[in-house]
Amino acid sequence: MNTPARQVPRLETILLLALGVALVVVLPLLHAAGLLSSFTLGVWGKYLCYAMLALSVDLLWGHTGLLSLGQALFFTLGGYLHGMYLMRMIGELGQYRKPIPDFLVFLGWERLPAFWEPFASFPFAVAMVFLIPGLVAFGFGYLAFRSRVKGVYFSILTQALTYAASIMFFRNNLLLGGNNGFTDFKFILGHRLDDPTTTRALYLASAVALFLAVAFCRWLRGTKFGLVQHAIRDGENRVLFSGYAAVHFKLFVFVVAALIAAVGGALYTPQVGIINPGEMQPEKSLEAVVWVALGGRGTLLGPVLGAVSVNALKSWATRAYPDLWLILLGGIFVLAVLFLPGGLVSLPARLRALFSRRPPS
Amino acid sequence: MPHPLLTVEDVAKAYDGFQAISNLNFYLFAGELRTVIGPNGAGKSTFFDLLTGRAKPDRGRLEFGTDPAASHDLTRLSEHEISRLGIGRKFQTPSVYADHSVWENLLLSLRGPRGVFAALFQRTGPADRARIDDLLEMVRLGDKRHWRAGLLSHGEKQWLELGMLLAQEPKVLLIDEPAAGMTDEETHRTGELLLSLAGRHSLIVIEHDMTFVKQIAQQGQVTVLHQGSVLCEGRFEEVQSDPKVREVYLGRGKHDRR
Amino acid sequence: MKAFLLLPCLLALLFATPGRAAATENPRALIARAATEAQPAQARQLLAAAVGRADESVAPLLDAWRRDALFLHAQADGGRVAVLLTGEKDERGAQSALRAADGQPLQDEAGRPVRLVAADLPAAEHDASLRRTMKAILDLAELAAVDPTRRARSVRNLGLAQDAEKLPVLLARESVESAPEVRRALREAIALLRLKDPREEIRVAALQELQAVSSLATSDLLARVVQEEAAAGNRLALEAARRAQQAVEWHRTKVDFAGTLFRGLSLGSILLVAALGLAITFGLMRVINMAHGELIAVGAYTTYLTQAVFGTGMTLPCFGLSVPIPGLQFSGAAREAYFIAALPASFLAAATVGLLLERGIIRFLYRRPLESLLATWGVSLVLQQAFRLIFGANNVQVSSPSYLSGNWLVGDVILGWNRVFVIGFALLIVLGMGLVLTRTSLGLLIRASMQNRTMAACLGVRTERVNALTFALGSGLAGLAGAFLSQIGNVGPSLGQGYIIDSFMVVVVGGVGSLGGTILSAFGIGGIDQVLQQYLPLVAPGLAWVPGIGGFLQNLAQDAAVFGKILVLAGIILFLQWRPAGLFAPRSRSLDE
Amino acid sequence: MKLKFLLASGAIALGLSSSGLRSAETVKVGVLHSLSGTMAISETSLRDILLFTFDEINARGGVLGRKIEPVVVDGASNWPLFAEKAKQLLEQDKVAVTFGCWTSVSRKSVLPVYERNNGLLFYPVQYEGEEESQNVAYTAEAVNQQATPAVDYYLKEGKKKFYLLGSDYVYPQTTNLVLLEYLLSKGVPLANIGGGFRRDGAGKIISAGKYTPFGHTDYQQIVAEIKQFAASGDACVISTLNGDTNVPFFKEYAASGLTAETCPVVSFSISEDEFRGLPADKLVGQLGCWTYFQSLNTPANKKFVADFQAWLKKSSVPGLVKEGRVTCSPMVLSYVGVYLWKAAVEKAGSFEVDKVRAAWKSGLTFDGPGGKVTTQKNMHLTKNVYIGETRADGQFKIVSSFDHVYGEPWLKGKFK
Repeated sequence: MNTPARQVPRLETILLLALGVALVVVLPLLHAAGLLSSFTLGVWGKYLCYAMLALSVDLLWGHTGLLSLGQALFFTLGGYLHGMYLMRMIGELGQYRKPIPDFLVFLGWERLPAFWEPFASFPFAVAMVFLIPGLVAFGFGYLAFRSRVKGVYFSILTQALTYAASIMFFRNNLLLGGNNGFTDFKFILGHRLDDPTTTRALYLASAVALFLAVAFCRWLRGTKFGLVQHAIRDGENRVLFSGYAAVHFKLFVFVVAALIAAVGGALYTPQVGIINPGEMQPEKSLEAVVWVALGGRGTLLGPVLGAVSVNALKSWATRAYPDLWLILLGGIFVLAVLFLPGGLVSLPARLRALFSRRPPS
Repeated sequence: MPHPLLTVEDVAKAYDGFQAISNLNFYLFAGELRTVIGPNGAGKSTFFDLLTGRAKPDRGRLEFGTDPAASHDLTRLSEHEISRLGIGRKFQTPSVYADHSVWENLLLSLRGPRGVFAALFQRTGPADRARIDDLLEMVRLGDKRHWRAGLLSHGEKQWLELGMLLAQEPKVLLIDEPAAGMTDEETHRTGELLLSLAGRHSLIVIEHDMTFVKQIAQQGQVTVLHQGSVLCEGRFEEVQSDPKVREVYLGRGKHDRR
Repeated sequence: MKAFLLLPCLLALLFATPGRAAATENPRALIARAATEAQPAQARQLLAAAVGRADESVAPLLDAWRRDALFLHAQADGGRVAVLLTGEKDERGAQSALRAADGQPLQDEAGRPVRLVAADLPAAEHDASLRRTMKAILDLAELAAVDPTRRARSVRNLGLAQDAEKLPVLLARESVESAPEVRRALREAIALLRLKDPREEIRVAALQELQAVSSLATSDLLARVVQEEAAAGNRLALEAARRAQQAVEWHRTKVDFAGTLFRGLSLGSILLVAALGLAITFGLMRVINMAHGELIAVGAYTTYLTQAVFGTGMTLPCFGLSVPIPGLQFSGAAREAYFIAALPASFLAAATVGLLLERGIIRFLYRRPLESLLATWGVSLVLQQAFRLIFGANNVQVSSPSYLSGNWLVGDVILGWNRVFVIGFALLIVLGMGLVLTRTSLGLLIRASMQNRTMAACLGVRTERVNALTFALGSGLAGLAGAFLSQIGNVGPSLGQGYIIDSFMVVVVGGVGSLGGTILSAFGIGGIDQVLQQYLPLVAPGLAWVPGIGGFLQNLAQDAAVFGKILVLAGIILFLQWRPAGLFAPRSRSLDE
Repeated sequence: MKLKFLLASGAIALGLSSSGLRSAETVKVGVLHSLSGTMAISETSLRDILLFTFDEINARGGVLGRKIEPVVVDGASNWPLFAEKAKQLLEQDKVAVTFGCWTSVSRKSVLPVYERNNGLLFYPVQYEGEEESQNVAYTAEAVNQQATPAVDYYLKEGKKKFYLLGSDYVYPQTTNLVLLEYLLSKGVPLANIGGGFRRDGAGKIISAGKYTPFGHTDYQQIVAEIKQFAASGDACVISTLNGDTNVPFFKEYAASGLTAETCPVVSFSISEDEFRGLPADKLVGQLGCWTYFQSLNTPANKKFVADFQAWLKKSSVPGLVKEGRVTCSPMVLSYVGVYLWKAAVEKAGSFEVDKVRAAWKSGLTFDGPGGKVTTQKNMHLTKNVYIGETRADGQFKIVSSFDHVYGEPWLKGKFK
C-alpha cells in the first residue's frame, strides 16, 4: 500500500460507477421504452444540472476550503450564454415575428446588436460558455486570491459579486432580456425542443457531463494537485512555506469550478426553458452550498446526492405541503448541520456505528 | 572573506507601533550553524517572518546569495518564492498537514517542481519513494507512514516537520525551537541531526533550552537578540560570560533552571 | 378658471380680517350646505362662494370633509344635515353630533342632543374639483392664519398659481405682514404675479426680485419666462430672467449638496443600526448569523404588535388558529406613545429569540463558523415562513406616530423627523454599546471571552453564559433596528432579506471585530451611495467617450439607484483588495489566522 | 446503505409521476401560484379566491355536471419551478385549465409549456402587454386599461408635469415607454416628463423614467428630486414600483411633506390587498387605477364580497388567513376567469382546449363584481376601468370610470 495518492474509498468508487450507469444508461433506456415519462426525465435532467452546480461548490468548499457564495453566478452565466444561442434559434417565431429576439424589438432595436451576432453559431456559443465564466472567475479570483482575501471575507465577497451581477442583469438596457431573461426557446441544433428525443438527448448530455465532471474530480483527488488542494484547505500558510504558490492553485480550482458550474447552467437552460437573473441571486448560491452540506462535503457522491435529494424534496413538498415546505427544508438543514456534519453520505457509517456501538472510522 | 549567504542590514519592522525589529544587522555564511537566543519579545520570530516573506520590513536590506551580482532581494519575494529559492522554515508550534498522512506530508514537501500543472501530471517515481523512505527512517516514523499527521504526538509532529523541511532540501534551514515538547533523548538526537546538517546546509536555530544550545553551538556562533537588534555575537562561552547578556537574559534565571 | 369666482371675494377678503366680518351667509354655513348638496356642480358653486371669506375656523371642517369624517344625517323632514361627530364613543359606538353649520350640538324635536354612530352614516361626497376649491378657500383663509409658516405656505401657493387678480390681496397683506419668512414668501409671490405685467421694466424688476429670492419653486416658471422673453425679443427682460435662473440653479446646487450630506448621514445611520447587532454576533463572536435579518424582522413585528396592543387590538391568523390580541384602546398621544414602548419590547423579543437560537443551535457550532452560516440560513428560512403563517403573507401596517412623520425644511433641504431621529438614535446606541463594552463588568467579560474563550474559561469566566448573553445582546440590537426600520420601510416576512447583505458588507468593510470600523464603514457606504445617486446622472454624458460601451455606461449612469448600488459593491470588492481584512483589521501573528 | 438512500431519494422524485385517482365526476383544474417565497405576499390571495370560486361553482352543480377538483401547486417564487409545475399539471395531472401566475417572468416561463401541450392558462394580473398567446386567456388589465386612463384623468385634472417612477424590470419599463409616447401624443413636452431618459446611439429614447432595483429601501434622493420637480405645484407621479418598495417610498414621500394635494401619485401595483401593509393614513387621496375596486357600490359586488367573507369564515383550507381580508382586482379577475372558462366550456359542450378557446373568441360576457366583461378575439377582455382615491381605511373611493375599455396588448408605437 505504498500509493501516494489519497485513499479514495473503494465503496464510493463502486457506488459512483453504479450511479453513473443508472443515470447514463438505465434512465434513458426506460424513457426510450416508454416506461418513464418525458416530464420525469426532464425533471431529472434538471436535478443533474443542479448536481453539477453542487459539485462545483464542493470542489471549492469541500476540497479547497473556499466557501464560494457566488457559484450560481457562473451557473447562470453558462445558462445565459447558451440561452443566447437558443434565442437566435427562435428565428422569426417570436411574438413579433421578427428575426431578432422579442425584447430587442420592444426596446426599439431594428438590427441585432453586434455582440448578439455570432451567437447563431453553436460552436461559438459553446466556446463562450467556457470562455466568459472562465474569464470572470479568473479576473475575480486573481484579485481576491492575490490580496489573500480568505475565509468569511471571501464568502461575502463572492456573495457581493453575484448580487451586483444580478442587479446588473435585471436591467433591460443590458440587452439580455431584463428580469424576464430568455424563454420561449424552440430549437436546438435543428431539433425541436419539445420532441421527446430531444428531451432524452439533453438529459443524456447532462448525465454524461455530470459523470465526466465527477470523474475529473475523482482523478484530481488522486494527483499531487489534490494533495495540495486539501493542504490549502487545512492550512494554507503552511503550503506557502512548502513552496507552493497557493494563489495559482486556488485560481485554477476556482476557474475549473466555474467551468463545471457553467456547463451545468448551459445544459440547464434548454431543459427548464428559461434563464433569468433570479437564478444568480445570492440565495441560489446559498442553496447550492446547502445541498453540498446535506449530501456530504469533501466527497464526490455527497454533492450529487444532496442536489438531487433536496430538489426532489422541493418538487414533492411544494405540491404536498406548500405552506410548510420551507419550514421542513430549513429544519432539515439545521438538523443536518447539527447532527450529521458529514452529510447524508456519512449516514450509513453513523448508523453502523450506532448499532455496533463502535466509533465511526 | 567570502560573501555571506544571507545579508541582513539595517532592518526595522514595527507592528502597530511596537518596534519588533530595529537596526538589525546579521550575516550568515554558507555551511554555518547559527544559534539565536534572546528573551521573549526579542524579535526572534519576527526575524524569521522577515526572512521567509511572511512579513515585509519597514526598511533595510535582506539579501540571499553568495554572489553579490546575482543575489536575491528577499523583500520583493513572497513566501513560496523564498521557499523555492531554498530557504526552508520549521515553525515553533509544529505545523504539518494534519489531515494528510505522514507519507503525503513528506511527498508534498519533496524537492521538485511546484507549479500547478506539474502537480496535475507529475507521477511519483521510485526515486521519490526511496527518498521518502529514507526520510521516514531518519525521523523514525516508518511504521506510522499511513497515520494521519494530526494523530501524531507533539514530539512526532516536530520530527515530521523536520523531515518535511529536509525533504525540501533547502540551502538555508530556519528552525524555531525544535526541541520544544521533546524528551531529553529526542532533544539530543535532534541536536545531532542538526550538527550533521551543518556544512552541507546553512542553519539558523532559535532556541531557549540552554543545554541544547550548548550542544549545537559547539562549533558555531551564537547571536543574542535583544529588543529587536543584535546584543552580541560570538562563541557560546563568550556570550555566556558577556555581562550585557547576563543582565538582559541570563539574569532572568532561565540559565539556572536547566 | 377660478378667477371669476374670486373677483367678488377679493375685496371681501381684504376686510375679512377678524373683527370686520360682514357677509350675507356665514362661510361655515355655506360649507355645510355644500356638503349636503347632491349635485357636484351645485356644491362647487356653494363652496366657491365661501372662497376668500373663510377664516381659520373652517379648516377643521374642510379637513373632516376631506377625510370622510363629515357625515350626513337624514332628518325627519327628509332634509339632510351635515354633522361632525365628537367625544367618547358609548357602548353602541355612538358619539355626540355637532352641526357643521354652526358647531352647535344637533338636537331632535324634543330638544335632546342626538348621538349617532359613524358607521351608519354616509360621509359627504367630494371629488377632485371640490377639493381644489376647498384648497382655494383654505389658501386664502390661511393668509390670516396665526402661524407664520402656514401664512408663508399659502402665500407661495398663491404666487405659483400666477393669478394676477390676487395681486391686490398680496400687496395688502404685505403692508401689514411682519414675520420675515412670510415677507420673503410675499416678495416671491408678488414678483411672480408681476411677471404677468405687460410693462417690461416692471417685469425686469420682478425678475431681479426673484433672483434675490432664488426659490426652487420658481425654476419652471423662469425657464418659461426665458423662452417667452427670448421669443418676444425683450433683451433686458431676457437678461434678467437668465440671471434669475442662474441664481435659482446655484441655489439648487447648494440644496442638493446639503441634502446629499444629510441623506448620506441618515442612510449611514440606518446601515449602522442594522449592522450593529451583526458587529457583535459576527464581529465579536465570529458567528455568521444569516438569520440576522429575521431578528430584525422580529423587532419590526414586535413593533407592529405593540401598536395593536396600544390601539384596538387585533386577531392574528396564527397557523390558522385566529388568536385574538386584546387592545388597550388608547387614543391620541397615549396611543402614539406605542413606539416608545415598542423599543424595549422589540429589543427583548429579538434578544429572546436570539437566546433560544444560541442555546439551541449556535453553541454547538462555535468551532465551525462556516457551518453556523448554513444552520442559521436554515433558521432564517424557517422564521420567514413562520412569519407568514403567524402574521399572514402580506406586509403588515405600521403607522408612524406624528412625532416621527413630519419634517423640517431648512433652506429647502428636507430633514425628515424620522431620519433625524434615526441619526440621533444610531449615535445613542453606539454610545450605549461603547459604555456597555468598556464600562461594565459584562463588557469586560465579553471582551475577554471573545478574545480568547479558552483562556477566559480557565480564569473562571462562565463563557457559556457570556456567549449566550453576548449573542442575545447582538440579537436585541437587531430587534431595535427592526423597530426603526418599521418606520422607514415595510414590515413583512422577507423584511430581513433586504438588509442582510448590506449589514455583512458594513461589518466586513469595517473590519470584523472592530466597532469603530463598523461605524466608519456604515457612514462611508451610506455617504458614497447617496453621492452616487445624486451626482451619477450629472456625469452620465461624460461617459460617452468610453470605447465600445460608452453609450451603455451613459444609460447605466442615468439609473443612479441601480448603478450606484453596483458601483458600491464593486467598490467594496476593490477596497478589500487594498485592505483584505477591512478598515481596522485585528492583527494576529499565529500561522493559521 | 448508500444505495438505499439513493433509491429513497429517487423514489421521492419518481413518486411524482404517480398521479392521483381520476374520477369521472370531477374535472381537474390547476392552480399555479407562489405560496412561499417573495411572491407569496400577493399570490396567496389568488389561491384563496380560486378555491372560493370552485366551491361556489361546485355548490351549484359544477361545470357540465362535473365538480371542479383543484390541483394546487406552489411555484415558490422560483421561475424554473413554475415551468416544472406547469409541465406536471399538464402532462401528469392532465388538468383541463390552469389559473395562475402573477409576475410576467413566471408567465413567460410557463408560456412555452402551455403552447407545446396546447394547454390553457388564465392570467389575472395587470401586465405590460406585447404578447398574445393562443394558450393564455388574459383576464388581466392591459396597459390601456390602467395606465393610459390614469394619464387621461390627470390631464383632465390639469396636471402638466409627469414624473415616471418604477422598479427596474420589464413591466414598468414597458409601461413607461408606452406612457411616454402617449404623453407626447397629448402634447406634453419632453421637459415636463420627469425621471430621466436613456437614448441609443442615434439619440432615440429607449427608456424613460426613474428606476430602482428590487427591494430598494432608500428613496430619500428620489423623493427629494420629486419634491423639486413638484415645486411648481402642477406635477404628478406615475408609479410602477412593485411590491415591497412601495412602503419605503410612500413613507419617505409622506415624511417629506408631499401629499396628494401637492403632487398626487397613481400606483398601478397597489390594490386593496397590498394596501394592508401600507401606512394608509399617509396615503389619503393618492390614486389607484384598476378594473375593480372593493368599494364598488353594485349589488353584484356586495354579494361577492359578502360571499367571500362568509366562505373565509367557514373554510378549512390549511394556511388560510381569515382576518382583515379584502378583495381586489387580481382576485376578481381570477374569479371572473373561472366563470368565463365555465361559460366557454358550457358553450363548447366540452373541456377540450381548442373548443373552449373557440367559445372564448366568439365573445362571451359575464356580469362580474367589477361590471360586465366581454371576451375578445385577441384573448383579452373588454372591461370597465375605475380610478380610485385611497381612503384612510385602505379602500378606494371611485372618482372616475371608463366603461367597456377594449383590452389592447399591442400599444408600442400606437400613439405616434
